[in-house]
Amino acid sequence: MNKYTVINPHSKFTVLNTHVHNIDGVAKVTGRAEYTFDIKLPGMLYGKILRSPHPHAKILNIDYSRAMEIPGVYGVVTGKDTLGIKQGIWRRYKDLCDEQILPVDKVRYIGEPVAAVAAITEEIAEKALDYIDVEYEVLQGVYEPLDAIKKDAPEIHEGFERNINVTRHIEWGEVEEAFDEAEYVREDWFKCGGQAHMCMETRAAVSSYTPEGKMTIYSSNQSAYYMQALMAGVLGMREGDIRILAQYVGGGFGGKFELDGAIFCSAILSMKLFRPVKIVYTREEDFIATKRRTPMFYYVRTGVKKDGTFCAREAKVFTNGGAYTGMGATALYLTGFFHSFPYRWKGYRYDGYRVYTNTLPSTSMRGFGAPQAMWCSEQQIEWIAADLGLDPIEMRRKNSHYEGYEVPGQATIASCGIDQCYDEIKQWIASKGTLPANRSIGISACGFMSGGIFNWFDTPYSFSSAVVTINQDGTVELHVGAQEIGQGSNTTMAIICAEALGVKVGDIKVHSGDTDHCPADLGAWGSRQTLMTGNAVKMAAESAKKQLLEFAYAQSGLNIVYDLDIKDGWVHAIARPERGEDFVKLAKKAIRGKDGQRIIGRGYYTPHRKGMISPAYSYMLQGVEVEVDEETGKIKLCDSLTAHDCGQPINHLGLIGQLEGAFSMAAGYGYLEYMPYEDGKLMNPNLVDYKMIRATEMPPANIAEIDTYEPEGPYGAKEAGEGLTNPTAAAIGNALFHRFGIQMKECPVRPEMILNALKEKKEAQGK
Amino acid sequence: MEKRLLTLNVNGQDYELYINPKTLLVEAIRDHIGLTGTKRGCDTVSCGACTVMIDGMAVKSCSVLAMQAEGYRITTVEGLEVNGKLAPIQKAFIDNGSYQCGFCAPGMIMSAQALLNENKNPTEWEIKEGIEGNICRCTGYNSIVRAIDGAAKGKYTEAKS
Amino acid sequence: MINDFNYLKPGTLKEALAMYAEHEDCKVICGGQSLLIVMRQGMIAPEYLLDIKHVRELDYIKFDAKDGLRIGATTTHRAIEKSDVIKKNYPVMVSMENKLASIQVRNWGTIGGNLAHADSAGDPGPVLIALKANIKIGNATGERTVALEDFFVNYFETVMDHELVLEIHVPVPEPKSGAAYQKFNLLESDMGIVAASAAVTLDGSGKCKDVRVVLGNAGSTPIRVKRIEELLIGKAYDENLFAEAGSMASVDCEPVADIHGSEEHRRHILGVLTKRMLKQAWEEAKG
Amino acid sequence: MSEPITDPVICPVCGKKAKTGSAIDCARHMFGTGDKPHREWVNAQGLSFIDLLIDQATTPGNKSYQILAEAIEKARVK
Repeated sequence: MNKYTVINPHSKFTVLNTHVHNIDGVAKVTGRAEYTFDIKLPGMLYGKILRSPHPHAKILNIDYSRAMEIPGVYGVVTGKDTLGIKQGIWRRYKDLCDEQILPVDKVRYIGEPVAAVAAITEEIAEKALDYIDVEYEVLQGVYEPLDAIKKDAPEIHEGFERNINVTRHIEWGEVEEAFDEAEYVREDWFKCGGQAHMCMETRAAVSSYTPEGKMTIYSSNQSAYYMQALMAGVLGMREGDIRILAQYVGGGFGGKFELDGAIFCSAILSMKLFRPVKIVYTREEDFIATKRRTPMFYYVRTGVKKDGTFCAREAKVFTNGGAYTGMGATALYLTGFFHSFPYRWKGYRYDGYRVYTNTLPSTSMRGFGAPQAMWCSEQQIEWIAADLGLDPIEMRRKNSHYEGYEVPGQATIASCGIDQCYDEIKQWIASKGTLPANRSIGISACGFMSGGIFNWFDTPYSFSSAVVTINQDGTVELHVGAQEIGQGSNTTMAIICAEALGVKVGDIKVHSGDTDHCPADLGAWGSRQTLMTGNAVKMAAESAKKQLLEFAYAQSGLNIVYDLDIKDGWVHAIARPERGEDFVKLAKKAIRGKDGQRIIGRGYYTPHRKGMISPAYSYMLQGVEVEVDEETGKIKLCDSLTAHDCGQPINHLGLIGQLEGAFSMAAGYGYLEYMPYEDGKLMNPNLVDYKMIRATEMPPANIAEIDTYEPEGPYGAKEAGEGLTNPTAAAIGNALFHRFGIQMKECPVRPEMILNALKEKKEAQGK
Repeated sequence: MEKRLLTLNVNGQDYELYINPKTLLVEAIRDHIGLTGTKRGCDTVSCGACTVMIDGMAVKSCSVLAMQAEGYRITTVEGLEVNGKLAPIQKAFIDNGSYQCGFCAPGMIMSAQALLNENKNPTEWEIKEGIEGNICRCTGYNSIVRAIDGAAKGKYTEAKS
Repeated sequence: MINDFNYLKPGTLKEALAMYAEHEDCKVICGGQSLLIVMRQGMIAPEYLLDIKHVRELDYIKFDAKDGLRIGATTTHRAIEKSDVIKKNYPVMVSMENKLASIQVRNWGTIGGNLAHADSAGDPGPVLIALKANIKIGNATGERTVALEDFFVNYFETVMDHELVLEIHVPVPEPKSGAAYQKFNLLESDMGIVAASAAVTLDGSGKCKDVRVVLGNAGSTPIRVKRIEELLIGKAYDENLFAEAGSMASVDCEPVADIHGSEEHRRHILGVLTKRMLKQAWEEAKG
Repeated sequence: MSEPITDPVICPVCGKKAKTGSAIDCARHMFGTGDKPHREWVNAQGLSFIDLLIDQATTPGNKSYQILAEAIEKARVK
């Protein structure tokens, strides 16, 4: 079925670097895991949201008196029940805090919340929506960025001239000089589609506000701390008076760390009614009102020498920001940076423009701007290699990053396994021999970050923190703010803690997803937790271990030149492993020695002096074998290999799952997941018309894992799982080019586009 | 509309319910009986998160009226485990990392179990067809296929002593 | 939300027909795999819902070498797919059923419900019409049998006048017959963006004695392309003729554009599928 | 490579020193910041901030930055 190979494996670990079952496995396979979707509190009401049918309109009046007459309806809220605060996740930049979740006077996309009802059943709440009368003044809408920047386009947000929301500029080297050195320059325009996060658990929240002024919120999210801080802002409360709970979260993928209508409206309703209120989005609401991957227009100009040496690149990008900023500002930055990856450019210039339109806001989604960047970059590179008659793999290799390379002014690459990735993919392609006439292989390279170092959220807390507590019986409590959303965060942290402490994974109980009891952490986004929370956990565990070892020293009478260590629950002198003591016995004694206090270690991590973007970068190269029906344009994925460098793998089982999963989402972006809009209306907001990879469409996702050591990561680990969303669309595009000679400029690639391209090619050949 | 009394047999237990006849089976199971292991992920019979077994066959419980399920044996994910011992398919899912966020897992496991009920030696393609009605956004399905394959081959069945 | 309705659960066919006769604003549910979706969307809100899922008299598959195949309306897709007698005599029905939808839907959904729903993208319609199937419908006052070809009237509309689907009858294929069906879709068992079915019967000399091509989701009902019959009957195997037939199919259809494909694209694909299905059916007929 | 800069350009609006101290870096800073005071300063030089921005994005090359850099230099001389 699938092949998983590890190249240059290390073997010095006890727990880490093995196959570990996820610690939440029993809960999840038996139905015990309780998601926000499953929460039921005493006295709970059910909320439903009335949404704007207009892409752009002024709200003149909302009259909900008729709704209030319906038996079972408890209350209705509108923008007037809120503080009217414009919020956003870029809290340092007030201009970019532009979204009222319940707008007071204007709606900017179809599906935007306008009012919310709470009733004793979901059905009554839904019925009540029909009895809320909203008077709108419909305004002209604009839906595409290139239209929205026109002089006569309607103004979506006051003060944003030509609807330009954010701009981003990245540049290094003397770009024009570098272009002058180039012997071949190619220009292309590309268009990249949006994509729905499509978490299996739709957005859901249960908020409970009590008369003493405290709020408890169960919420399906990727960062409990962000939710706490953002909710405090919009509710005018202190963070400490809000508790966010998120033990089990049914997927995130970049879509669940901003405020959404479910959490906000349930909280506002609960504050008004002093009853718990639950709101669960329908699948349609999830499609039309929860943000999406950012659609982009890319212009790329690339200059190379005839021998394939890369000289300069320039990219101008317009992104369809939709109605609000959200995390879109970060996606705008990251797409520009990763468009340069994984190559060395003497001169590089990127200008990104995020444009407001009257469509669903766009934001971060797994890959965070990089899948779009690679769709354009990796295809154009393939075409350049063909234009110059060069081997596309060797051309990529000679221009690639290497360990120690400095991306001018941006980042220093401390670990990089891309060179071996080329070898693995080359071998794989060779092993395939001659392919049938309807099949082709495409490749694509990329890199990705291991957490962002930027702090637009303006938090005074460390980016990650952890607390390790050793109980008298040797069991260990690990408190982290890292959010488990299915990626295996809790398991990863337990493994790092167990490795550092010298105990078993089963000895560790992980506490996460509860702001009352866990330290603040920025949460699960931008591939940050393994490196950042991992470092905090390692530090906390090492601190706890040191306290134990100090005690062990004191009682052992050993010469101080001896080093002590703990492995497998055995505390011993490294030089004389037979001399030691059981971890549990030692813990009990040590606690007595501390006047009965449990052993507590603290750890934290905030990146410093690590450039502009991220503390570490993963690298990968992917090959995808594609079958094309040239008469219908239908494509099928047959096989794939990803050669991948994520530093030191923590848990191979988790890593395999992340890479296979990323492949399926990335492949969907390449050829299935299409979000067409007409006059601001999404045309396929359901799982019948929005197509995703299913088991029958999924090819083998083989992996060659190249072990490297990342000095900044815990035990040498760095990003895995998000970066692999980046290459696949481009690899599919390159497969279409490689054998069939067609250049696809727009993704997702649909059969009709393939047929048209084949037809155009035929016509061109005929001339 | 007249409320109706019906008896549903879920996981071997008879439950007497008094319900609006429009109640879907998934609503009866989750909201009336309180077995929340079974999930819902769409309104279009597309995602399979609500899959249960009706007389051993996989059926999407959002596509059936509770009234229609009277007289059948309904099995939900909670019904696979016996006295704290997981069924082989559940062990297989844990061993292969065949879930991530876990939200699709109960429905996926019911599809897998139903497939194994009727096909003791499924091919890889038959396994894929067997779970095609279930969307998993996290895993990319291959680890699920491996789990079902392993379970079919008896890898997770305890030897009888 | 589904609107409230009164639920009727007959135990026998006779009861079902009587209950149906009694209530005018009454919708019939069997597997409900499509009906409950449209009811949830509020598109259908009947006062009464008549549940015939459990009318066992209509759950049967019978085959007689002279009379052919008779399938009761409440027979599930899965039962058809697994039926040995159908596999042996009408293999195209098995392959069609196998990709009709997910296994869960096939387990509960029924052939009668599928045909009564009259979704133009439904799979059984084109195949059964190509196989010259008839459908028996009826109510408390009587029964009648119509050719399935004449059963569909428009999008989601049939000739039934407050009647139930009772039975599908498929004649015994003549010797040297073959049939094929394929839909064009992006996911393995997804609904067809368009589809084509072909049935071919050859004479002793290997020439085409009879042929039918029926297109799915190519208009408001399954479309039988009669020009292709005129083109092929009496002719010998010729791939150029299949291509010509494909061109006819792309002309003689009325597909509607949506996000999954333009009208032009759909016409093109219908042509390709027609060509391929004719070839496949012919080769099967050759044996 | 450009000459080492002895007299670094500082932003005429917020006083921020550009990364390399060149006028073109200052221009990048002004576009990148793009808030009201910066926009107004550019417009006061007889240019249109937004038109320069859109030109920069829709035409290859670096013309808008150069135009703004010249304006910054000119304002410095004054």
